[in-house]
Amino acid sequence: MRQFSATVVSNISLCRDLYRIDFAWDARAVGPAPGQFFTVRVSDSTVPLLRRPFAVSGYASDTRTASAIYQRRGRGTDLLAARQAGERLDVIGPLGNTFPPPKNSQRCFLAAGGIGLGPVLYLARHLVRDGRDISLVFGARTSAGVPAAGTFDGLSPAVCTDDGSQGFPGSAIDYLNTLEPGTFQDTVLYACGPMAMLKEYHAIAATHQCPCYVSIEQVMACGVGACMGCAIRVTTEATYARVCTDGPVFDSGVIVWT
Amino acid sequence: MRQFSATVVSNISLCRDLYRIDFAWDARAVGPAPGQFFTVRVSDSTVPLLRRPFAVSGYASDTRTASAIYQRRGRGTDLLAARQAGERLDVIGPLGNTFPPPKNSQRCFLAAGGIGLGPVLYLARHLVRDGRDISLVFGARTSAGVPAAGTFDGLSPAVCTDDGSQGFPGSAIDYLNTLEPGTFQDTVLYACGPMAMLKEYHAIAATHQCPCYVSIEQVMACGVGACMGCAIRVTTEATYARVCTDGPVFDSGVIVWT
Amino acid sequence: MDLTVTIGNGKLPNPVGVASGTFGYGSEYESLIELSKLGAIYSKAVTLEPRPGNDAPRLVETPSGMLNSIGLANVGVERFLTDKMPFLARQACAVVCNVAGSGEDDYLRVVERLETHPDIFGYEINVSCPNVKHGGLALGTDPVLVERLVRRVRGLTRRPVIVKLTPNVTDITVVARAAENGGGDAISCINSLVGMVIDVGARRPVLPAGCGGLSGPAIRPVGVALTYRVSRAVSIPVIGIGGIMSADDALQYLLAGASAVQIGCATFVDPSIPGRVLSGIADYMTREQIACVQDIRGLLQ
Amino acid sequence: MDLTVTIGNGKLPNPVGVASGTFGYGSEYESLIELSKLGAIYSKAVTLEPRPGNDAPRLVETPSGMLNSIGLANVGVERFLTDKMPFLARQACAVVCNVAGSGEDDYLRVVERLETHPDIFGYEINVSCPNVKHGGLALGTDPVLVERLVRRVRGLTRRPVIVKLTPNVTDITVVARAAENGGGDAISCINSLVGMVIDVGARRPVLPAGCGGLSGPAIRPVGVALTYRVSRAVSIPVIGIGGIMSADDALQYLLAGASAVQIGCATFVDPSIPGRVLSGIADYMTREQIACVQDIRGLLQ
Ligand SMILES: Cc1cc2nc3c(=O)[nH]c(=O)nc-3n(C[C@H](O)[C@H](O)[C@H](O)COP(=O)(O)OP(=O)(O)OC[C@H]3O[C@@H](n4cnc5c(N)ncnc54)[C@H](O)[C@@H]3O)c2cc1C
Ligand SMILES: Cc1cc2nc3c(=O)[nH]c(=O)nc-3n(C[C@H](O)[C@H](O)[C@H](O)COP(=O)(O)OP(=O)(O)OC[C@H]3O[C@@H](n4cnc5c(N)ncnc54)[C@H](O)[C@@H]3O)c2cc1C
Ligand SMILES: Cc1cc2nc3c(=O)[nH]c(=O)nc-3n(C[C@H](O)[C@H](O)[C@H](O)COP(=O)(O)O)c2cc1C
Ligand SMILES: Cc1cc2nc3c(=O)[nH]c(=O)nc-3n(C[C@H](O)[C@H](O)[C@H](O)COP(=O)(O)O)c2cc1C
Ligand code: FES
Ligand code: FES
Repeated sequence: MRQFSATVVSNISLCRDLYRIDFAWDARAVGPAPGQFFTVRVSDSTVPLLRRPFAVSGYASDTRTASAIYQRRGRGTDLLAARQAGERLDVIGPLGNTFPPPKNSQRCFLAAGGIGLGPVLYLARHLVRDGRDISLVFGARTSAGVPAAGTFDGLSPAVCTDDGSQGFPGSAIDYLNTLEPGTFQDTVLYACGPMAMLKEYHAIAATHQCPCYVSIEQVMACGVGACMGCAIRVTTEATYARVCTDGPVFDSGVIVWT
Repeated sequence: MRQFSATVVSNISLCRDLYRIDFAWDARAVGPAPGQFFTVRVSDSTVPLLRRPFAVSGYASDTRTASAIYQRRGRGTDLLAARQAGERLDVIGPLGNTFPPPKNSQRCFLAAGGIGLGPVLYLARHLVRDGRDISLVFGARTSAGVPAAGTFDGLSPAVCTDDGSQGFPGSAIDYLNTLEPGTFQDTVLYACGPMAMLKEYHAIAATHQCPCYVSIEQVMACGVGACMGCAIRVTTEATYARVCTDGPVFDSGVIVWT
Repeated sequence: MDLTVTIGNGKLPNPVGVASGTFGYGSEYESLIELSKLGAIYSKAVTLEPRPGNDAPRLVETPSGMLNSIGLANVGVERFLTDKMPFLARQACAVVCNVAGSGEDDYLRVVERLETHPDIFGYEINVSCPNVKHGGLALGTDPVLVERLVRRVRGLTRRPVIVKLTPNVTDITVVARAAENGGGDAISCINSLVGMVIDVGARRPVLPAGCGGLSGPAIRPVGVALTYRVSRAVSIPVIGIGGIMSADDALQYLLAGASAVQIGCATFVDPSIPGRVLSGIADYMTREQIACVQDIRGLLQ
Repeated sequence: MDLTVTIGNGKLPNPVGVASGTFGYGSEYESLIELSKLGAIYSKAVTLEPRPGNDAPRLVETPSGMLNSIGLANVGVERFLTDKMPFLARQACAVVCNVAGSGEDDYLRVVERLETHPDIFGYEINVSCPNVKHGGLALGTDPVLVERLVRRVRGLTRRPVIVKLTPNVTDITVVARAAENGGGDAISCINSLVGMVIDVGARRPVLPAGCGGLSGPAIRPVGVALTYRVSRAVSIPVIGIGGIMSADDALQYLLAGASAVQIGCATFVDPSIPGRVLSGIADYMTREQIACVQDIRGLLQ
C-alpha cells in the first residue's frame, strides 16, 4: 500500500443514486486487485475527519486508471462528488485482501446490491477475461439505483428492483430463489451489498453447499489494521476479525451472522 | 436587522489580497448605512463554526445590492471567496452602529488600512454625495494590497505602501505626518484598520484636538449583543463595550488604547 | 401532541430552550427569532453586583466548537430587575434566571431579590463558576456544598430550582444526586468543558484568563454521555445541553434521558436553529406516532 | 538543533510519538511512514491475557472527532513478546509499551514479563481503563490507587515509567502529583474523554458498549488546558496528547508545558502528519532560533 496524491480523470453520475470516479493510480503502488479498496481524505477540514473507504470497481493497468462506484450518502461522499477532473485526491491503497479465485471447474455466481456493485463488477470483468463462465445479478431499490447498461460493459446482469420499476421485480435474493436448484451445483458465490443481503446469500450457499465469499463493510478509522476499529464477529478463535486487513472479503462461513 | 438568504451578484478579486462580493440585500431589511456590518454563515459544516462579520463597503439602494471588500485570511474567507454568482449566502444584517455625520463646517479626513477599506469607502461615497469635502488615504503593506483605481470610483485616495511599491512610501500614518498641521483644523477623522494604526490616529487626533471615530474589529460570536464576547475596554463606567452593538464605530477617546 | 415539560410545580410549553449566556436578556434576538416559540429563555448569569467581565479577547474558535471567557459579565440583579425583566416579562415563554455567585450567600441574596418579581418561572443555579473559597475549583465539584446550597435556595422559593452541573468532575452522578437531595427540581447537563488555545505566534494563551469554557458540536458526545448517566442516577428531570445544532441532535439527548434541551452557541451560528429543532422534534413525534414528548425518554433500547 | 527528550534514565530522539491504540504494533504503518523518524511508538495497550475487545461497531465519527470503543483488544503480553516485539525491536525509534489491566496485579505481571525483553524503552501505564474493584470508574480517578500502582511498578523496573492520565476527573493535578510521588518519570496527558452518540433512527447508542472514548481535534482545547495545569503541578516531563493535527497544534502543547507530544487519530486521517509535525517543529525552532526543543516550554508568557 502507498499514500499518494492522485489526479481525478473523471467523476460522473451513473444514475440518480450512483457516481463513478476515475483517477490515476500511483505508478509506485501495486495495482489494485478485485476485492481491494482504497481510502480517500475527502476534505482538509476536520469535518468529516476520517478517510472514507471505497472498493475498486475497475483498474486499467495500461493507463493505470482506477475507478470506484459510489453513492452520495453524507458529507464525505458529497465532497467526493464535487471533485472535478484534474483535481487532486489523497488516496491510500491498495488495501485489504482479494476475492479468492474459483476452482478450475467451478462456475461463478456474482451478486451485488446497491453500492456493492463496484467490487463485484471488477471481479466479474476479471473472471470473464480469464475465460470463466459467470452469472451476474444486480439488485437495487428502484430504477434510480440502476446505472446505464454501458456501466456493465459487455456483461449482462440480471437486474432486479425491489419496487419492480426495472428488470426482475423483487430483490436479488428473490431472483435467486426463482432459479433451479441445479444452478448452484459446482458453483462459487461472490457477493457484496448490505449485511442483511449477505446473510441471505450465506444461507443460500449453505443450502446448496457451495462456497460463498462476501465483501463486508464496516466503519473504519485507519484502514490498515492498526486501530482494531473495524472488527466483525467471526467463528474462529480470535472472536473478531478486522475488515480492513483480514477482509474485506470473507468466507461467509466464518462470519457470525446476527 | 434580519436574517436572510441573499443571492450573490458577483464575487471578484480586486488585487492579490482583496476581494469584493456583491449580493442582493433583503427587501424587508433596512438598508445598511456606512459603518454597519453583516455576518455570514460561510459553511453548513461545523468548521468554521461561527459566522464571519464583514463591513458593508457600498450599498445601491435602487438595486438593493450591498457589497463588502474582504481579504482571504483563513478557512472562512476561503469559503467566501469560492461562492459564485447566483449562489446563496446566509446573511444577518444590518448590524452595529454607523459613523456619526460631521458637523456642518467640518472637513472629513478618512483613513483606511488593509481590510479597513470597505467601511471607509462606503462612508467616503456617502459624504461626497452629501457634498462634503473629504480627503481619503489608504495604506497597504505592498502594491498587492492595493485594488485597481476603479474600486475607488471617482474618489482619488492617497495610496501608501509600507514597502514603497506603490504611491507614498510608508504607512498612512507616516503620510499624515507629512501634512501641514493646518490640515486638521476643523476636521473630523474617520478611520478603520488594524488596532495599532487606529491607536496612532487617535494620538494624531488628540494632538490636533479634532474628533476621531474609529471602526473596531473584534472576534464575534453572536454579532447582536447577546454573548458579551466582543468586548473591548472603554473609559466609561461600564468598563467594556460590545463592538457588535455599542460599535463597531467608537469615538477614539472612549477606547482604552493598550 | 403534548410538548410540555413539567419541572417542579411549573410547566414549560415545549422542551426547547435557549441556554444561559448565549441569548443575552432575550431582547437582543427579538428581531431574529419568534421568542414566543421558545420553551424557555435561560438568562445570562445574574450576580448580586454588576460584573464587567474578563479582559478581551473573550472568544476563540476551536474545531467544531468555541472557547469563551466572558467572566459572568452581567448587569447585576438590581438592573436585571429594572432594565431587563420588563422586556422578558412581556414574552410568552418561560423566563428562567441563571444565578451565579462567588459564595453561597451571593446566590441566596440574588434569589431573594428575584423572588420579588412575579414573572420569573424559576432559577437555574449555575454551580460551575470558580469558587474562591473552594480553591478556585467550581463549587459544583463538591457534592456537599451543592446539596447545602440547593437546600438553602429551596428554602427561599417554591418556584422550580434547576441545578446546572459542570462536566469537569470525576463522577457527575454524585453531584446530580446531591442536587436532588437538596431539593432541586431538575438538572441542567452540561455547562462548558475546560479548554485552552495558545497563540503560537504570540506565545501566550489567546484568552487573557488562560482557560475558557469549551462549547459547541465538539462537546456534544460528552453532553449526551453525561445526560445518559445523570438521568439514570436521579428521578428529577434532566435538561440536556451541549452542541445541539439540529432536531436529530436534540433527539439524541431526549433518547439519552433528557426531558428538555437547551440550545447554546448554535443560536450564534444560525438563529433559526432553536425553532427548527422544535419543529423537527414535532415532526419526529408525528412520524413515529409519539403523543407525548416525555415518552421519548423511554424509547432507548 | 537538540530535539531529544529525557524521560527518567532514557532519551527519546525527538518529541513526536504516535499514541497508543492508534498505531497498532508499528508494522501496520511500515509501508506508509518512515518509522525511524518517530520519537517513539507507544504500543496498543498490552494486557496479561489476550482480549478480543468489544462488540461492533467500535467507531463513530463526531464533529471534528471520533468515539472509539475498542475495549483493549490486544494479543496479550505473551504473544506481544513473541509476535510483535521482534518487529518493533528492529526499529530505530523508542518502543514504549502501553500497559493496562483490570486490577493492580495485572499491571505488575505484565511489566514483569516485559522486563525480560531488552529492547523496550519504557512503560506507559494506562490508568484510564474502567476498574471493576473501583466501581467501574477508572483506577486513574483515585490518586491513592495511582500512587500505589506506580510505586509498585517503579519497584519492578529501572526503565522510564510514564503514567497516562484520564481527563475525566475533577482535578487532574492531584492524580498527576500522585503519579510523581509514586516515582513516575513522566505524565501522558490526556487519554480520551467520555462520550456517547445515539442512533436516533435505531433508538440506541451507536456503540454497543454505550459510551466510548472521544478523541481528535474536538478535544484539543481540553488537552492543552490540562497539559498546562499538569505541567505546573509536577516537575517531571509531561507528554501532551489530544487532537494534534499539525506542527502548530503540537507547539501549543509544547508552549503549554509539554516536553513531548503524541499523535493519535490524526495518523488515521493522514499518515504523513507525524512526520510533518516533527519537521514543522524543527522549522519553527530554526525560524525562532531555539536551539533546544525543551526550551519551548519556557517561552509562554
Ligand atoms: C471496505 C469498504 C468498501 C466500500 N466500498 C464502497 C463503494 O464501493 N461504494 C460506496 O458507495 N461505498 C462504499 N463503502 C461505504 C463508504 O465508505 C461510505 O458510504 C462512506 O464512507 C460514507 O461517507 P459519508 O461521509 O458520505 O456518509 P456518512 O454521513 O458519514 O455516513 C453514511 C453511512 O456510511 C457509513 N460510514 C461512514 N464513515 C465510514 C467509514 N469511515 N468507513 C466505513 N463506513 C462509513 C456510516 O456507517 C453511515 O451509515 C465502502 C466501505 C468499506 C468499509
Ligand atoms: C465588525 C467587523 C467588520 C469586519 N469587516 C471586515 C471587512 O470589511 N473585510 C474583511 O476582510 N474583514 C473584515 N472583518 C474581519 C473578518 O471578520 C475576518 O477576517 C474573518 O472573520 C476571518 O475569517 P477566516 O475564517 O477567513 O479566518 P480565521 O482563520 O478564522 O482567522 C483569521 C483572523 O480573523 C479573525 N477572526 C476570526 N473569526 C472572527 C470572527 N468571528 N469575528 C471577527 N474576527 C474574526 C481572527 O482573530 C484571526 O486573526 C471584520 C470584522 C469585524 C468584527
Ligand atoms: C458565550 C457563552 C456564555 C455563557 N455564559 C453562561 C452563563 O452565564 N451561565 C451558564 O450557566 N452557562 C453559560 N454558558 C454555557 C451555556 O449555557 C451552555 O451550557 C454551553 O455553551 C454548552 O452548550 P452549547 O454547546 O450548545 O453552547 C455560556 C456559553 C457561552 C458560549
Ligand atoms: C482507536 C483508539 C484506540 C485507543 N487505544 C488506546 C489504548 O489502548 N491505550 C491508551 O492508553 N490509549 C488509547 N487510545 C487513546 C489515544 O492514545 C489518545 O490518548 C487519544 O486518542 C487522544 O489523542 P488524539 O486526539 O490525538 O487521538 C486510543 C485511541 C483511539 C482513537
Ligand atoms: S480500520 Fe483500523 S483496524 Fe481496520
Ligand atoms: S458578538 Fe456577541 S455581544 Fe458582540
